[in-house]
Amino acid sequence: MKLLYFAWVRERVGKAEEQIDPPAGVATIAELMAWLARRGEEYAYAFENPKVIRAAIDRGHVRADAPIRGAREIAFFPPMTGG
Amino acid sequence: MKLLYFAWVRERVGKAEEQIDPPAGVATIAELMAWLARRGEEYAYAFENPKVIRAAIDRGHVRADAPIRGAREIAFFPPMTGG
Amino acid sequence: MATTIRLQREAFDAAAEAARMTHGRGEVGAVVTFTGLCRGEENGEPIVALMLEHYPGMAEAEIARHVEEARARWPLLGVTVVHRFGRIVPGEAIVLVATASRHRHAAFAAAAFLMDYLKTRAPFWKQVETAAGEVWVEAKAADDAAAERWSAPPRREAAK
Amino acid sequence: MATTIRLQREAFDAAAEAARMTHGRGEVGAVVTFTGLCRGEENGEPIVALMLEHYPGMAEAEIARHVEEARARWPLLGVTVVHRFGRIVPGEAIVLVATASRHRHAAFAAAAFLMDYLKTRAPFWKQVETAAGEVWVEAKAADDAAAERWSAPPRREAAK
Repeated sequence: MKLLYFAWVRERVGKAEEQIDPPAGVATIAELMAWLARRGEEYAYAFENPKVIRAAIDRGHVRADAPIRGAREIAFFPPMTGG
Repeated sequence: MKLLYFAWVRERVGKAEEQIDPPAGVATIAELMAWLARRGEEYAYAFENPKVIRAAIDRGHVRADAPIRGAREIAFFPPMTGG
Repeated sequence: MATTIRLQREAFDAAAEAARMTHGRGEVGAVVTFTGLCRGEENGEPIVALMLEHYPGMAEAEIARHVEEARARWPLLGVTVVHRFGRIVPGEAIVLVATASRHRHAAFAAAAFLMDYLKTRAPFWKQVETAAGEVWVEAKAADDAAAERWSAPPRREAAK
Repeated sequence: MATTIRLQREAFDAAAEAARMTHGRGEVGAVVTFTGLCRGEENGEPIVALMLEHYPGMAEAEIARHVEEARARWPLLGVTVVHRFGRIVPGEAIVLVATASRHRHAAFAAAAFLMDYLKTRAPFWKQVETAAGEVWVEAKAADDAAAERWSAPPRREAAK
């Protein structure tokens, strides 16, 4: 699946997007964040406080307990500050 | 004192303004309307339902029980429909 | 604060009025404009024109008083009110209220407040001209109710 | 209904956008515009520029969804949303929401509703550039509260 990062999540991870293939045990957004946080110090830094990070699956807002199965595109970002 | 009439009050009275000198017993806006209504059929028509007529003394909204003593300019008009 | 209040027979340019209000003012973060237009029909009846009568002198004073009240209630950086009188044809603007503030809530609230008051307290009267003749527009209870919502309980008591 | 939703890097002309929305539409009696501007300072610190990042594709979809919700809630005759991204300097507009309706309450409410949602749900992120460097703008609890007021009790329950 494709991951996208925005704003300071993007800056901390050090890239705007990437393809990943998480193991089968990673079933929800929260579990995906925990798995990502173990991939290296830049990820650990980006996801050090997962409660403040928002997520979207296939361009729709989802909560941390949302299942990621079947997702093509998952995005992580801080709370929005548009308008 | 000077009287001004607006909208359908003006149309019914048949004039936009006039100078009047009501007798001393006419002390309030309500009493002035009652006095005017006795001045002729055009006035009787204009003031036939005084409850719907609004008044201003010296360009400030007042209620029917407002005293008219000292007023230089009194206006009568229907409820406002601006904006 | 930049305040403009104008009554005029001529059409106005809402955008130019709003731009003048904020020009060179770096603190402004939010601008709300309300434009009231003459519709082409009323209750299914085509309108030829609106004729707006006003009470010169009192209209300006009433609007100025409500602009002052808006300034006292919200932290405004600019207020513009332009109200036309005379003959207005469908599609033309009748009234403009524009408000500027640092943040959006003050700008939205002040513009809505001023419109509610203009509708019910400013001495203007609309006459509709249709093919069948002229008729005065009746005041709406809904407009009175809208204006009433801005009366805080203590002020409402005092007014009674 | 005339609906325009546009995300763009370029500056826009708020007046031209509002005029396009109502052109030749005789039923429109009320037009409300909200323009959000880049202020010249934030917390007393002069701002050099704002940099707006967005999520292409999702941003358009989120805005369109909220425009549909506004149309379902109020009898609108036109909605225009233009949101910029990229670098924006003080005094420039960031966002425009314009709404048209027969009567003012629908136009005011829909514009305020759309702005509250854009602030909290549309995937845009602001970074402030000052002489000292760049810093991401933090989301405000007040904006969340403002958006929350549009959640009717049954819908709020369903979302939990």
